[in-house]
Amino acid sequence: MELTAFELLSALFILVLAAFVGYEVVSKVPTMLHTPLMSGANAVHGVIVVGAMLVAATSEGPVRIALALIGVILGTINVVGGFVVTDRMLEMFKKRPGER
Amino acid sequence: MELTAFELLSALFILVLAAFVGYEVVSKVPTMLHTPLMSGANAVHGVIVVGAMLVAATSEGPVRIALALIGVILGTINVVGGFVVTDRMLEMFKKRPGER
Amino acid sequence: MDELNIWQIATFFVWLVGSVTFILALKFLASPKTARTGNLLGAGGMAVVIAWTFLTYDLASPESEPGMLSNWWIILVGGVIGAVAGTLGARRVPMTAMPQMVAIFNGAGGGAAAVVAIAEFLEFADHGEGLLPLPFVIASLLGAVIGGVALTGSVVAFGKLQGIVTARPYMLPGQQLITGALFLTMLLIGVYVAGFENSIPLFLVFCAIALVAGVVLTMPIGGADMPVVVSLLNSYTGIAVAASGFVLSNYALLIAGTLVGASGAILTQLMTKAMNRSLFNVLFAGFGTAGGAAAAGEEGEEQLRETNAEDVAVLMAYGKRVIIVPGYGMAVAQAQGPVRELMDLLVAKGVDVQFAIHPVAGRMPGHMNVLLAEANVPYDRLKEMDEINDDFADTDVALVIGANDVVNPSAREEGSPISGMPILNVDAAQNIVVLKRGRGTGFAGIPNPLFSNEKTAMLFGDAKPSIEALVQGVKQA
Amino acid sequence: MDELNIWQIATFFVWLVGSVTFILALKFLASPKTARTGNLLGAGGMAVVIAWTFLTYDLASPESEPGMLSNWWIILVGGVIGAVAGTLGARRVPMTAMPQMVAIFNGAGGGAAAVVAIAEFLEFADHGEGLLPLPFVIASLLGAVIGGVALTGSVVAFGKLQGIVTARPYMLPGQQLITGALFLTMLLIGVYVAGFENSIPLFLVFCAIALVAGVVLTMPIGGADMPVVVSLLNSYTGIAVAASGFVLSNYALLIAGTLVGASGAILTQLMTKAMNRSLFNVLFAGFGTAGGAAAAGEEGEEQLRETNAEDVAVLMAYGKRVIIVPGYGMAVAQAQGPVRELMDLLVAKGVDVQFAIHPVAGRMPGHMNVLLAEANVPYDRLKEMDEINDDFADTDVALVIGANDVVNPSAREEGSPISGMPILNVDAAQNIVVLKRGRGTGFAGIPNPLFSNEKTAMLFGDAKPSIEALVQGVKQA
Ligand SMILES: NC(=O)c1ccc[n+]([C@@H]2O[C@H](COP(=O)([O-])OP(=O)(O)OC[C@H]3O[C@@H](n4cnc5c(N)ncnc54)[C@H](OP(=O)(O)O)[C@@H]3O)[C@@H](O)[C@H]2O)c1
Ligand SMILES: NC(=O)c1ccc[n+]([C@@H]2O[C@H](COP(=O)([O-])OP(=O)(O)OC[C@H]3O[C@@H](n4cnc5c(N)ncnc54)[C@H](OP(=O)(O)O)[C@@H]3O)[C@@H](O)[C@H]2O)c1
Repeated sequence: MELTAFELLSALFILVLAAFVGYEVVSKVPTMLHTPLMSGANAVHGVIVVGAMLVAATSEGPVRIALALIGVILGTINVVGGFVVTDRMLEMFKKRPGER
Repeated sequence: MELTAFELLSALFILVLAAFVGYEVVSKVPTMLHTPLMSGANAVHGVIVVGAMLVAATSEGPVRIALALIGVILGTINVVGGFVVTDRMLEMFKKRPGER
Repeated sequence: MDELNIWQIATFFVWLVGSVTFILALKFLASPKTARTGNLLGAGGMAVVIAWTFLTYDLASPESEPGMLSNWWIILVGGVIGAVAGTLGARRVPMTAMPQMVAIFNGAGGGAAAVVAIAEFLEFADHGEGLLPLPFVIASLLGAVIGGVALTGSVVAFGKLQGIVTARPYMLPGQQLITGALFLTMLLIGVYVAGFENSIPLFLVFCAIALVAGVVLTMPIGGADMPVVVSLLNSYTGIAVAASGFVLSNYALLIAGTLVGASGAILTQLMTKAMNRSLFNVLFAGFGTAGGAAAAGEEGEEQLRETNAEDVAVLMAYGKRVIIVPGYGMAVAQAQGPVRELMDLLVAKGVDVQFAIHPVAGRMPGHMNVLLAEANVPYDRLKEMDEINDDFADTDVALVIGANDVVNPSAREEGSPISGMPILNVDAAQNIVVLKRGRGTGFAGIPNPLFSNEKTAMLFGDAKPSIEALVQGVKQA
Repeated sequence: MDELNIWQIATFFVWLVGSVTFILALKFLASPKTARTGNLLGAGGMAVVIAWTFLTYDLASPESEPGMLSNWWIILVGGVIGAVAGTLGARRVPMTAMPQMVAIFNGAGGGAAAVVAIAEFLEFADHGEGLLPLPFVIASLLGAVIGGVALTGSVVAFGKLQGIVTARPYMLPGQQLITGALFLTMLLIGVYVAGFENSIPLFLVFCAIALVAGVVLTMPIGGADMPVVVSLLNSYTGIAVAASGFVLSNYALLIAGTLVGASGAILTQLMTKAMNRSLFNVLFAGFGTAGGAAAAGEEGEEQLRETNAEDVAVLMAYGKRVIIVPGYGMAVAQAQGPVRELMDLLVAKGVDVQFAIHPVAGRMPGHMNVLLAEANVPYDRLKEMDEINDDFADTDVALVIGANDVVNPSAREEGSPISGMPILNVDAAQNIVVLKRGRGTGFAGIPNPLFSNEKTAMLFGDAKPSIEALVQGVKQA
């Protein structure tokens, strides 16, 4: 538990800049692709599984182990399911007049 | 002169994100406004005057004082001139059919 | 923070690579050409971040402890279960059920974020001498509440979309009072936990309330508004993940979470804008009764002109230009395959066939594009509203397949719930044929004067058999 | 880094505010409606950051030393001198000289960045026991070289644009060899200074070479390509400022510098793309002989049809639609005022007058827009190329005022230096009138078949008196 002021402030800068990037990038996506976008973004936040892994790594009591296991399962579902389902959607967009 | 690895790495993240923001933001600007954009961006990097001020603050020998003075003068020219000239250009764009 | 060792420094670079791939993944989604590559890139970056964490945390984690290696099994077991469940779900789900699948995955992410927040809080509140640092507690509380709301909210959204939970807006008696009380309680507990005592039981009560709040907030929203809600909850999960990134000082989580938080927010905004409504209206107005036969009756009085498949087939086969307007009904009937066939036949006969895609046709953005792409309709035949609206005037037949609100001319007048929503100018066509099952209204639950237009003929019945009959008819014409 | 005191924490927030205003400033420049507000916002943010630094560095600077307060005078004196010089320059410069003014301001910024890098290096190399940390030295070297190149490069660009230095591409004998040798030397010195000995004299030699390199790189580029070069040097200064941000651990510098570095790079790209050339071509091809009478002759043989102001005035006054195509010549002649007058008169007579603005007309992007806006031409009359290109066909008179390359039909054929550049379809108009002084070519230095088109009539002479004659003519018509 060592969060220095400098760490927090750096994180704040990163947060603000990342928010700008997210806003700018997404506002260029056409309506047609909004559903895959939603689903792709959904997959990206599956990175929380890394957080669950870090919890697992330091777990000792049964409560924490149970929590870690649930976290890892849920996180993995999010990340794997998210990317696979997005890919399925996008696969359809790739077909071109000539290719079918 | 204390640059810890963490400081450098945080700065690297900020740099990468800021580069994305710059890229995304500017690619939306229409040709018509490219010259004011160039000039506005030019004014923004005038923030280097802050760096020159920090140099001035810790200057002792005549060499460093001379450098600091030059830095502050050049930086201020950049920042003041940059914003004023951009404003002059943009002033013209603001006029509307009805307003003249 | 002490000096970092070489593994920790390498970890930062892995995070950076991951973050950049996530940004590029979203960026590449701006064009159908690059979208798939982008998604694979994001998945690749994610795999690298996960693998690196798995392989190096005994070397790199600032919190590494001796006992840790014994816990690999948690990650392996959990990972395998999660991966199998995720893949099966994602592979099996039919295209029409995409929104609920996304809702479930989002709920899983929200749940994981809440669990991480809880586990971290328990860990440090346990050891605690004195109060934990304020930023840490605030981030933990935020992660828990937002993740919790995202979890149960997504489950309710899934239920509504899947038809398990009632799709109609369900208000508790005293809804606003209850919502207010829940949030006030959470606020008070939060302030106490953060500022006065890092109490574990109170923190758990706080989490439980968050779970309840997710349900209470989502139930009053109509089933058909769920895609907007899913997008909003997606944004919430992103914020919860960013909060975990703060707690764990993990920049990959921080950036990915913030990206999704911001992009989900703007996406939600874009979606409500395309429906010409405000987010407030979606969340609190109890609009969106999921349409359907239930709301019928009102226009039952009017005399509608009925037609049959043969006549329509002839009309189209000998026309010069046909515009097909698909809507939610096509999705429900799963009629996209036969529609493709119909198009092919007409094109073979020299008819110019186009599809007019309204931005909010169906129940999720791009719904029609996805379905028609699934059926191999070449996407240069799909025209967006602005592109095609002027072409209706010299069109022989406008074939409306299970669309209703998006072609409702009352949107052009004042005083209708959909007033101001841009619509497809179907009524400019020479002939209008509408395929629907009966007199059911659309999602907005209002009558549609288009159906009683003198140029309009109705072809009643489920869209799939109707289209199949048209296919036969065109073949014989 | 030790724990931060309250002033230092506040400083981070001030930087954050500054950074956000800089981002918004660039963002708001995307629309003429918000652009000015954006610029003022950026200036406001800058003022806050500067004022805060000035007022608190004795409290907040991690490098604060007792003797510091005595140095306030440096900042005050330097600030006043700089502010007066900057304001005078910015206020006095005529609109046509904008590119060189921007070049000068950019050079000042680059110089400041180089000076900061040098001062920091001197400071720490002085105290040094052992080698300085590698990232610090690398950032200092980068700041010095990029800042130095930006400084002298900008000065040369200014000279060329202002006509002090020859505008034509000036190649040294053995240009490539010299450039290569300069950069190789810098690389070697850099490696030695960073990896073996933090030698101050060698660092200074390094800086001196950077200054020379800026000149050597810019001289071979034609005067008319200078706007692209200024944009590129602008990007360089941004990078140099970002390097200083690294050295000083100052996030405001880091973000502002990176923003400008990235946006300058993409802007340069956009500019070269609009000219249908590559950046490489601009920098190394010795193209861009600044046009003008010098390159004439080639088309001198052809017979051009001359006309006079009275005839043209009548043609326009009794036409239904006139499209005015302004180019670099209008800027040179400062004819925008009379052009406005001409427009007003024609509009009063019921003629539909539009301006066709090619994206690279003139010598800087938006050049024509700025000039015409200065003359109060309402900007709904200014049409971009794509918008107006189809309208030439039913236009009575296309009035080409000092434009050449942007209306040159040889761009549509293979094998011309401007092949592939999109052009204005002036040759589709019923009548074409071209105002220029003589038989000079445009910037690309190639003949223009439009002038010998049978529909074309030439009105020779400086654009300003020519337009004034047209104004008189229309008044009498
Ligand atoms: N796209 C989005 O992102 C999104 C998200 C949320 C909400 N919405 C809203 O959803 C609506 C979409 O408009 P829309 O025109 O596509 O659909 P709609 O207005 O909901 O109308 C669908 C029509 O299809 C008919 N239908 C249902 N099942 C059918 C079947 N099996 N065969 C044939 N017809 C069938 C229904 O009439 P019968 O019952 O008589 O057959 C109904 O009138 C808009 O109001 C929009 O605001 C869109
Ligand atoms: N806009 C940008 O960002 C930018 C930047 C760099 C380069 N460029 C290049 O610049 C060119 C711009 O094309 P353009 O058509 O605007 O100009 P141009 O091709 O340079 O032609 C200008 C014409 O104006 C005439 N002229 C000069 N002074 C005049 C005066 N006082 N009165 C009347 N006529 C005068 C010249 O002919 P006479 O000598 O016979 O009078 C010349 O033919 C393009 O090739 C573009 O690629 C543009």
